[in-house]
Amino acid sequence: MIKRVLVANRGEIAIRILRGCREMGLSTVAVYSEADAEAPHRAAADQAVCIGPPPSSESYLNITKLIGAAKHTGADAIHPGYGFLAENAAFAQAVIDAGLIFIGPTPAAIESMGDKTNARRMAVAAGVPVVPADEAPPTEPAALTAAAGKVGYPLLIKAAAGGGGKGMRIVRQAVHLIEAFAAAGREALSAFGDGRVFLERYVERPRHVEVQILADHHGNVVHLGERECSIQRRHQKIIEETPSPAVSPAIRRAMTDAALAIARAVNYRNAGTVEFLLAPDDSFYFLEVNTRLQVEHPITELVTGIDLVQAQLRIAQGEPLWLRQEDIVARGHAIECRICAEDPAQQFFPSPGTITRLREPRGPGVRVDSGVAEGFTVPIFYDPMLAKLAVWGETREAARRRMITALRDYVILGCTTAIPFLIDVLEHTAFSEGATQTHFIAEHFPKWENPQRHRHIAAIAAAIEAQRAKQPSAAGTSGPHQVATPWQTLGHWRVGEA
Amino acid sequence: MIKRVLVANRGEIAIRILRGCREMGLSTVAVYSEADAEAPHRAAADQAVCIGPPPSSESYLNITKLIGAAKHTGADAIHPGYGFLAENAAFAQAVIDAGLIFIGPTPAAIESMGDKTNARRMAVAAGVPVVPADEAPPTEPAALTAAAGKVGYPLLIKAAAGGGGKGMRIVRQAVHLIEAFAAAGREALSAFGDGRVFLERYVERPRHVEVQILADHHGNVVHLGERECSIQRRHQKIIEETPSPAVSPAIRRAMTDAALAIARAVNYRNAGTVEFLLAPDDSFYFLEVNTRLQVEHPITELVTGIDLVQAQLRIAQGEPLWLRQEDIVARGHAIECRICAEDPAQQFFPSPGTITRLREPRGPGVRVDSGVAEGFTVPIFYDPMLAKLAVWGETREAARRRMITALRDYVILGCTTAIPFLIDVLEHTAFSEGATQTHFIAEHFPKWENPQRHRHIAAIAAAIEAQRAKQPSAAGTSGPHQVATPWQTLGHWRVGEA
Amino acid sequence: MKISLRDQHGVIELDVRADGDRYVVEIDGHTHEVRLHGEALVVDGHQHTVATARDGQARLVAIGGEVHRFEPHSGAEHTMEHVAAPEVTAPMPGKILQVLVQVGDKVAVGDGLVVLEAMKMETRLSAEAAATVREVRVAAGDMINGGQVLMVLEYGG
Amino acid sequence: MKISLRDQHGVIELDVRADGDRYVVEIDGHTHEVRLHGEALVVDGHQHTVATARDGQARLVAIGGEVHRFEPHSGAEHTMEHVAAPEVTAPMPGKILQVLVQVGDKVAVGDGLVVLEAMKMETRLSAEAAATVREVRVAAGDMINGGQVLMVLEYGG
Repeated sequence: MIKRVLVANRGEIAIRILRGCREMGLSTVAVYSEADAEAPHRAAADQAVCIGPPPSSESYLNITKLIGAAKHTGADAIHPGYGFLAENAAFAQAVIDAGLIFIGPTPAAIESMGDKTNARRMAVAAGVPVVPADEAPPTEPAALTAAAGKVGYPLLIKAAAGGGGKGMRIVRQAVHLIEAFAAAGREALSAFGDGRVFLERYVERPRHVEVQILADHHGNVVHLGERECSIQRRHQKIIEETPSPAVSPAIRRAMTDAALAIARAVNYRNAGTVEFLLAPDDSFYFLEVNTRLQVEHPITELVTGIDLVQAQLRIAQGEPLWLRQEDIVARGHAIECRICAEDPAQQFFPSPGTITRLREPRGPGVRVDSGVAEGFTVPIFYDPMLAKLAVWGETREAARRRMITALRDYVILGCTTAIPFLIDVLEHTAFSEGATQTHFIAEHFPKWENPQRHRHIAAIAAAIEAQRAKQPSAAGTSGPHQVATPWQTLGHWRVGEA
Repeated sequence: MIKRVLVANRGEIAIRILRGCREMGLSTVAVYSEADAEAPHRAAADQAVCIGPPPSSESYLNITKLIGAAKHTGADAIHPGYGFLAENAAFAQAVIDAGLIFIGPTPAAIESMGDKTNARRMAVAAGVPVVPADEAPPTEPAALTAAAGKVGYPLLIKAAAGGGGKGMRIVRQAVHLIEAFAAAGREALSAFGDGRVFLERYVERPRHVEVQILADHHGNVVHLGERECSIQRRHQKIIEETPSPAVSPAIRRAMTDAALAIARAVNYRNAGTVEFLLAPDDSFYFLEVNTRLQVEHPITELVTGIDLVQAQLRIAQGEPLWLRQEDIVARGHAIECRICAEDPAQQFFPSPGTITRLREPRGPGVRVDSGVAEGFTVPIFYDPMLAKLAVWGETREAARRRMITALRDYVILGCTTAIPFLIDVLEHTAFSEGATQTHFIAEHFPKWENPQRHRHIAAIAAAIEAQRAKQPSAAGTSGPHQVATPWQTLGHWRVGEA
Repeated sequence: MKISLRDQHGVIELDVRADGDRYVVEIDGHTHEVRLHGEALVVDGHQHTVATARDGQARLVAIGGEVHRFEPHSGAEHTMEHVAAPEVTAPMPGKILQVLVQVGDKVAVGDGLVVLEAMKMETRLSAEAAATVREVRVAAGDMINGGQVLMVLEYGG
Repeated sequence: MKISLRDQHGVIELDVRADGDRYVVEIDGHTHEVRLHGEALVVDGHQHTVATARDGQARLVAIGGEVHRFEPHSGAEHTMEHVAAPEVTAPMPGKILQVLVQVGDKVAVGDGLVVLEAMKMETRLSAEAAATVREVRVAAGDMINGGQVLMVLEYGG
């Protein structure tokens, strides 16, 4: 039985996993880089170990330091979260070799699914359709150009070792192939320590649909339905929902059968996700298996009522699956928005900074998985995701309206985020009609500017602050209920006077 | 169709209802007394109207002011919340007479169920068991003593017009009857404007179990299962859960049938709750009908996935019930703790004050319905409830552990609350075994003192603050991530020096 | 720096020394290494999430669901054993509903003295021991503050 | 008191007068009655939940999901039409991966200038119009701050 868990991650996912452990009565160990000494995830554990300097390669990706921290604190299990070393077979093996439990699949499954070309071969063997591709394209320009021609344009260049949009490029014309290939390789090397990339035919206007699976150590595998993650920018998901508005019961049956077949083919254990492209003609193609917890796992938790982190822990300690497929029933609809330090008006450039005001939405059916706190300076070394906002509603429309209300209530000042953009996406007719596909943003928001609905009211707020800063004894909050409000936290404000 | 809703209430329930309205796209009106000008509920609406001086009788109970506020703001519907005028038939009638929609049952149903003696008669007629009682006891001492003898001791004195423990007294011996009768009458008069009380045999060691119902304007009635609310102090609920650990499928069937029979007998409309006592021998007795939304409605929402406030709004505008009984399936387990400004070490005396620090728990399955904010001074004029903490878990044990974790994370400074007491209750073997009954606190916590597990760590924290206040440039948070933490918000601290 | 804190359970003596980026704290003869990081108070490597607030001269500390209140303790004050105080004080702000005794009345332990209402709840204050009523400072209908002296008793009457 | 604020859309002139427990604010020729209550800004009876923070001399205002940034506007400054700035500045802190041009190079609109990495993302900065590269102030591998000038162009080259 697991007694003490080290979480080899940071931010919201570290906090979410640590909370799951605490609820199960387990003691907890956080790790942090020197840039994260004041990070909220560090304070969320019973113990915390510094694992090195800010760059991930010297801290969150440092296997020796992580195993050392587990040994030093007496942890008997390690949860990798997502990203960083979550899909690194060598790390999983090192954990096992150190006599600890790795909360995830076997190194063999990680390795076999982590190599995208091998994953494709296994999918084909399992009878699951895949998109045309070249799994090991030559790097010599002329040969590469020829190989790309065989796959067919438009094509996608993807990292062999990674996921999440890093090391990924779309190429629509042969003339851009060489530069894109090199850039993708560089990004892949930097993100995953493995610069290999492969080519794949690009399916036009597809939906990104994935199936969540859970498998135990005794050969039992179940699925928890699908998630649609079509709303993407920079090839990375920004809004996810479940169920998919495009998945009929027949598609769901075929897709979840395919996911289970692949899971069984690799003797999969623990939580995993099988990703598919769903084409407008309802055909679907296997993309890859993510051998870890997904960023967007909360929406599956919201509709199924199954705690995926606690399921991972129970499976990792050898417990046979307590869920039969027929026990798993999705109820209602859930949507997640990723809240990142990025500027949607500037091509989603990262926008790190110090969070000077933070007010998270709340209320029935609203869940915030946050990795930040007021006063926290978002380090520039890591992924720009600050938090995830997930909502549940009885229907897709109820969830959509709840999400809009929650986004309007969400206050983050100090870091630019996509909150106003997300509201516009959710309010777009194409979204409310369920007409989502991976080009949604490029198609409906080729250019986007910050909305100015409340500009005058905002100016009035700023002007009154200016006035109060100059004449602090003036009107406003007064009487016995005078308390610290945002209006009273301000000092000098340089203004022109009448 | 309803377009603008006035919420005739304050605190967490006003905020919760206003949020439900916003999600449905309705415009909202809050009302507030002069004591609540800075209250969070006031800021949660599109418009807000001051309805009078602090005492409820001059503000939240002032029907003329409330109707005037609705007229003035163009509201077309009024939601009464719970407490205040929620079960006042004259108010419901006044709303209707003003041409507005009352979001609740008909005045006739409120009146017929609000009179506890009449409610009992209707229950008997509907074939539902009731406890022995005298519905109209004489007030003359000798006659009262005789009437009480006929009901039998121990007995309960209860307000004819109210609920929620106000105007309620247990009398175990005839010698205490007269004083208790007078006190109950006074409290009833103050709380409900109606001093009538009645006598009822007191069932020993019962559980308090209630059934949630929803009924439309077209004769359709469904139930949403039961809630157990046995953990009480001062005869008021403090912890509620659903399902009840004592309710078997057979009891549930009989009890929900009884609740539906009563609802049909009074042509009930909108949301309501039928309360029962469940005796240790599994027999149950009708207590009363609460013709309104209950404080503890969130736990029913968590297990059924049905938003009761939004259901109330849809029913109020005439929509036929969209739920069949077989569609309503409870999943998992939910628990609610009421967080009040009260001191559990001092017989739960109210403990108003200014909230100087507030940090609410969060995470998967955690819901906080809060009526306060940091800096808010809790008025002495109203109910001491600050917030409700509700959690959902896959099992009762998962929910219990999640609740304990959430309570440990909950920080409220400035008002004493029962949080440490609630943790002790949830950790008690009798609670984890489901051995809950209305004397739980008296029996297991006849005397309770604040736990001192963390006293030394807390002292270290206070001492380091003292040291930092004296030597602000000393060790501690430093470097590029230095931010405002609680540790840095402190000024002078008078200490003895070495 | 030596610091004396007092809570309802007595006096705690601490010695706090800043040492680089950490503190060395002596309490009850034990020495602890303490660091502060964000909301974490790290004591001998174990982290505690702590929140604090002022309450007049006192400090409130929230930790793991508990709330502790410490006042600065000056050496001049001595801890006294709990004895029934002659003043009957209001436990909270509210309104006097009824005064049940008059000056000169003799009361037994548990006898009602005054009925007050706060936050819609009616509460009876009773005598902690047999006593004689010496002063009554309030009347029915009065609004009172928390801690206000309502009456003065002479115990042992 | 007259107050001039500037955001990316231009200058807003306001006149703010405190009047008892309210403010009278004139903006764009319209007069509004404004009150503050807790987190509510009440403008002509309509409530808005507003949160603010400083950002240097500027104020950030969050309202209904929007974030506005206002700087104080002194009369001396004049609003200019947007023209491509000759300085190429870093949109965020990060690291220079590649410098794609040299001093003297002529670039067309959309031509890549520099590739930088921040928060694990690779981003290419491109020329906003045809130009000549006048200065290059960074090299591959440099860590840069947000707003730092990376190179200087001369447009119309």
